[in-house]
Amino acid sequence: MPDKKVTIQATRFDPDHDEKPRLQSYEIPFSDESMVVLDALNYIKSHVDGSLSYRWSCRMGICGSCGMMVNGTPKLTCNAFLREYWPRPVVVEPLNNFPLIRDLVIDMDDFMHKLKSIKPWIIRKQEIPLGSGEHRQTNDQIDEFRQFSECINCMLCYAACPVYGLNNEFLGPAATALARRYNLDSRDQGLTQRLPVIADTEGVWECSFVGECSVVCPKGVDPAKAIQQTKLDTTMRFVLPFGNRE
Amino acid sequence: MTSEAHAAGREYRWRMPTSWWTRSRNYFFYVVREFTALPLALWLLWLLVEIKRAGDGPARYSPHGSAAFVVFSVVVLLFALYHSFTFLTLAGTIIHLRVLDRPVPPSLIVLSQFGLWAVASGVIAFVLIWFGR
Amino acid sequence: MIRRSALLHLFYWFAFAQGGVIAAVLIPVHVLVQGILGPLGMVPVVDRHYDTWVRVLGNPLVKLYLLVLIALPFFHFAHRLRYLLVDLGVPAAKGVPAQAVFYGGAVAITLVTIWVLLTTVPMSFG
Amino acid sequence: MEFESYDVLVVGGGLAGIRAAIAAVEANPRVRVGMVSKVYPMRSHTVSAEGGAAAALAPDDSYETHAFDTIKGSDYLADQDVVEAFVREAPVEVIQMEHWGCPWSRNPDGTIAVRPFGGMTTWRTCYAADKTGFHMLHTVFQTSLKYPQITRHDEAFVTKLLVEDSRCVGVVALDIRSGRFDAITAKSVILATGGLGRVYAFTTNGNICTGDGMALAYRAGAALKDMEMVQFHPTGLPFTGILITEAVRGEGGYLLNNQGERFLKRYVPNKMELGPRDIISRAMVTEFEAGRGFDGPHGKYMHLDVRHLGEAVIDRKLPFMRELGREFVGIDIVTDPIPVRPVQHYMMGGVDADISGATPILGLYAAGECANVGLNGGNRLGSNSLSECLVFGAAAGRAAAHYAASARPVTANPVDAMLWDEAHRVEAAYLEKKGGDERIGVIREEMQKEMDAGAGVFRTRDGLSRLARNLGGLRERFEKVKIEDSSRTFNTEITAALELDFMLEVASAITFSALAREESRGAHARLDFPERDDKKFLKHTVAFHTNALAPRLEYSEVTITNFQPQARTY
Ligand SMILES: Cc1cc2nc3c(=O)[nH]c(=O)nc-3n(C[C@H](O)[C@H](O)[C@H](O)COP(=O)(O)OP(=O)(O)OC[C@H]3O[C@@H](n4cnc5c(N)ncnc54)[C@H](O)[C@@H]3O)c2cc1C
Ligand code: SF4
Ligand code: F3S
Ligand code: FES
Repeated sequence: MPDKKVTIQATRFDPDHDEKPRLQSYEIPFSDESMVVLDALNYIKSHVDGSLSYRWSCRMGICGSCGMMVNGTPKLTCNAFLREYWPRPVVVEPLNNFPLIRDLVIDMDDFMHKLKSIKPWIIRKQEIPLGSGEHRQTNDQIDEFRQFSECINCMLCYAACPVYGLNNEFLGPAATALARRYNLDSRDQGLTQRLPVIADTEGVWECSFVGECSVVCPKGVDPAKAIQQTKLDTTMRFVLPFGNRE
Repeated sequence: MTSEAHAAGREYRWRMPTSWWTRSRNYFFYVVREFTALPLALWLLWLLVEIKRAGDGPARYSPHGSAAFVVFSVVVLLFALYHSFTFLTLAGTIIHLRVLDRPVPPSLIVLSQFGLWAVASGVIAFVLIWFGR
Repeated sequence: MIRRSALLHLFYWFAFAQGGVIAAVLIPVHVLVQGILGPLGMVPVVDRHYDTWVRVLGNPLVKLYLLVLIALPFFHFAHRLRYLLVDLGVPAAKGVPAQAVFYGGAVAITLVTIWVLLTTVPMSFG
Repeated sequence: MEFESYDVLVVGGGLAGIRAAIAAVEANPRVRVGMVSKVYPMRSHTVSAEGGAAAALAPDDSYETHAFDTIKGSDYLADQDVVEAFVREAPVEVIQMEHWGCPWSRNPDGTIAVRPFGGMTTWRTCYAADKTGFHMLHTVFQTSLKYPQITRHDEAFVTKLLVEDSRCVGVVALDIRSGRFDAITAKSVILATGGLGRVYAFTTNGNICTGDGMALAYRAGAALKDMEMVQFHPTGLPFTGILITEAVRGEGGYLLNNQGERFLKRYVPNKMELGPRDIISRAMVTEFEAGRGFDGPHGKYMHLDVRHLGEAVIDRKLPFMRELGREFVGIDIVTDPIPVRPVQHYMMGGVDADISGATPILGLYAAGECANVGLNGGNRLGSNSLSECLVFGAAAGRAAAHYAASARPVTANPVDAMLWDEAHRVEAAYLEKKGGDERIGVIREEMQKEMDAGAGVFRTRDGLSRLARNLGGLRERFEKVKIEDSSRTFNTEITAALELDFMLEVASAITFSALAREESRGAHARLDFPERDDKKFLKHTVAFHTNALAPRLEYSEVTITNFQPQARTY
């Protein structure tokens, strides 16, 4: 198939010149079955239009920077194969629910604040000295939180969550999943420091369990599960007779 | 200059259209799931009326039975089943149980939920019919 | 420490979850038997006959059951409908007045149910 | 234009950079640390490391064997004092990572587990399933958030080091989002900008690995050491270059040629699949040339076979590999062999730095892949690099904090002028230039093809000379490059141009260093000089920037303590 073509419609927006975003069409060669949407964007940038802006780096689905809306669904573009869309045109837009900086580049500041707000580090009442070696932790104990530690901060879940779209104050899926990752870690003792953030009005209670966050998550993190479990655990602390209400 | 202090004025602010839930199947089914509350509530109100009518005396007692009511109930039943199905499935992802220090797999939890539902439904149906003879 | 306003949400959610379980487990069979099979005459049902209905309603255990069956789901419904309004673009449904209306409504229905159950058929252990 | 000032400024938000920032603060809590990174730190390429981090932790392991393996692996080009310090610190750093929350895979008794790795004589590679780099990077990044002393400048691209009287006093950075140039000054600066894989076409490295820090230091007058030592990893996926981790072989995978034969028996009979990377890569290319490779649309390849390990082992230890196979090749590694071929992977060479990361420029330090502290010599052993980032990142952080405590403050006066000059240089070269008709993408692709051809697994004088000439031609064409993007906001075409400029710089350092080393050692294999020549070349190549294409080359002694060079066979 030497002459196969694919049409890419990409969002263009330059705050210096544009009032609002528009779509621009590019027709490019679809030269290899294993081409992904990101390859198409790279082809455009290298050979057709050097001014198209977007983020990417690893091209192997792990750095989390290449998330965009592909035909309306949040995707890692390095992991979205053109063959699954061809011959229809592929519409590539910036992730929903975020302020747009330029073309396909969204503003991440909000998440960076939220990430910090849940104190994503090991909190201990008493540090053990380095000299006494590692904390013992079994593989079963790791399995408790492993799933929630796989988050690559790609923001697809935020783009999929209508609750976040309506209310940016909502702590949201990935941040809650990471909070739960630390709360479930046998080495951590910071739950009571995180509760005021995760169980706040704009915390887990905002989530109405749409569940789309978990559907789009490329790493199987299941943030919806993290949120609902947090609701249940927190509630139990208060309603069970011997719950810890701290 | 620090990422904490960027002027955000020149950004394009994304707005969620109120019709967002018509844009994807999953969103639509989510809204349907939440909406099940309304028909179920109406039907329970009817049950309350049915109870109240027991005070009407033997001569004037007339339980609901019109065709319209049956149709309404069929619709409510569909919503009720959808609610049960989604609620009991989702509960499986929430409940985080350990037995003998091993996590119980979610599929087992879901299965036991559905089992409980089946048993409860059987018992209730039996009672409703047995005492109605 | 969790803030007071957030604690309120915790209790709303707790009531929502309990009501949801009750609704999921109990309602479908009532709708099927009392709303469809009974009226169509396919099976005998307790509320189709005055005497059986009154006899059963007199039982305090039945009264308690009916209270749970009817009242608890309303806390679930109130929660869902309030959030649904928010999702469909009515942010006002978040506010304290809306909370008062929705959860207050569920409380009102609970009270009405109690009143109906206590006033219709006198308790008897027969 | 703004002017921020710190005690210590770290350039780079990868494992080495963040470790350095935390070390600086822990060494002296009053130190104010700035951290500049051209991408959000958790996007740094450390995130893609899969296999693990080496440390002599296991009860049957010893510092001596780790040191010996590393030195032998380096083909005796490592500085042995550096290696000895490294092997002692590595276990401490691994434990430190554990205390910060890294989800290391464990033994049944709850201690940190180790796995075998190429070139290591015992099991000593600590791992977090097969996403080790990902977990380590997110762990240090998230931990760094708890230090109020660290201020981040995310998505800021350093274009130049500010050097005043041969002392480094900060950097000029382009704030990518606003397009503004800022001077960020500091009493000491640590470069931790990672590798340069993108000078090659076929590489495991991400888009951001463009050798910026090496070029920055080089232009500022520091030297680049052993730049000819470029590692090729035996097992990359054809077309994408995505890495199939060495842990696949560590866990027992076989490399098979088109005869279904474990051909490594002819090259590293005692180690087989656990031989070092340089030798296995050469073995594969030799087999290809003998017609024993598979032919595919993206060139020749071999099979990496893990089918005999079984689904349970694969899912527990190599889940990410299964995911990559499924997503990027459309195979299930439980039932299909994985197609692989050698791929550029790592840069042993880098900014010439001593054991504490200090460069000859006062106040300038370097750590991680962009540095060459003398640990890796001619060939890095797999899993030594993540540990290197920790050990020497921390060392550089402490040294920089210490130096900053006594250094005199930076004065605004010359800095302002330097900032102005640099902003003008970039704007004149890219934003305001009229005319020009060369595309960045085209020049970059040609450079990458040239590098693959001329400075790949095997090298010759002819190939390298041709490469040098062609790089000269590309440099001239680069002067005529055209920028289509006139916006100030998130202009990634300017950053691409700046990166290409840096890459052309380091590519020529690689080429001329390789041309001058007329022997074969470690990853540097000359077909015209197939033997190692300890008499002439048991030395580090040290390249200094000149105004011409070719650098000025010098040689420095290799430190030898306990291990005399021997023949390197496995
Ligand atoms: C696919 C793959 C697998 C690997 N697996 C292993 C393994 O199993 N074990 C092992 O030990 N090693 C492994 N390595 C090697 C190891 O991961 C790297 O050597 C190491 O992570 C480099 O870390 P770093 O901190 O030096 O650089 P990086 O993580 O690359 O970080 C560089 C930082 O510098 C910043 N930067 C660069 N240029 C500029 C600029 N101009 N201005 C501002 N900021 C800039 C970037 O934004 C980034 O934050 C692997 C490498 C690859 C590619
Ligand atoms: S939870 Fe999943 S979708 Fe959300 S940021 Fe993390 S990896 Fe991405
Ligand atoms: S999509 Fe949103 S509403 Fe909750 S379950 Fe996920 S965060
Ligand atoms: S480019 Fe890294 S996740 Fe896609």
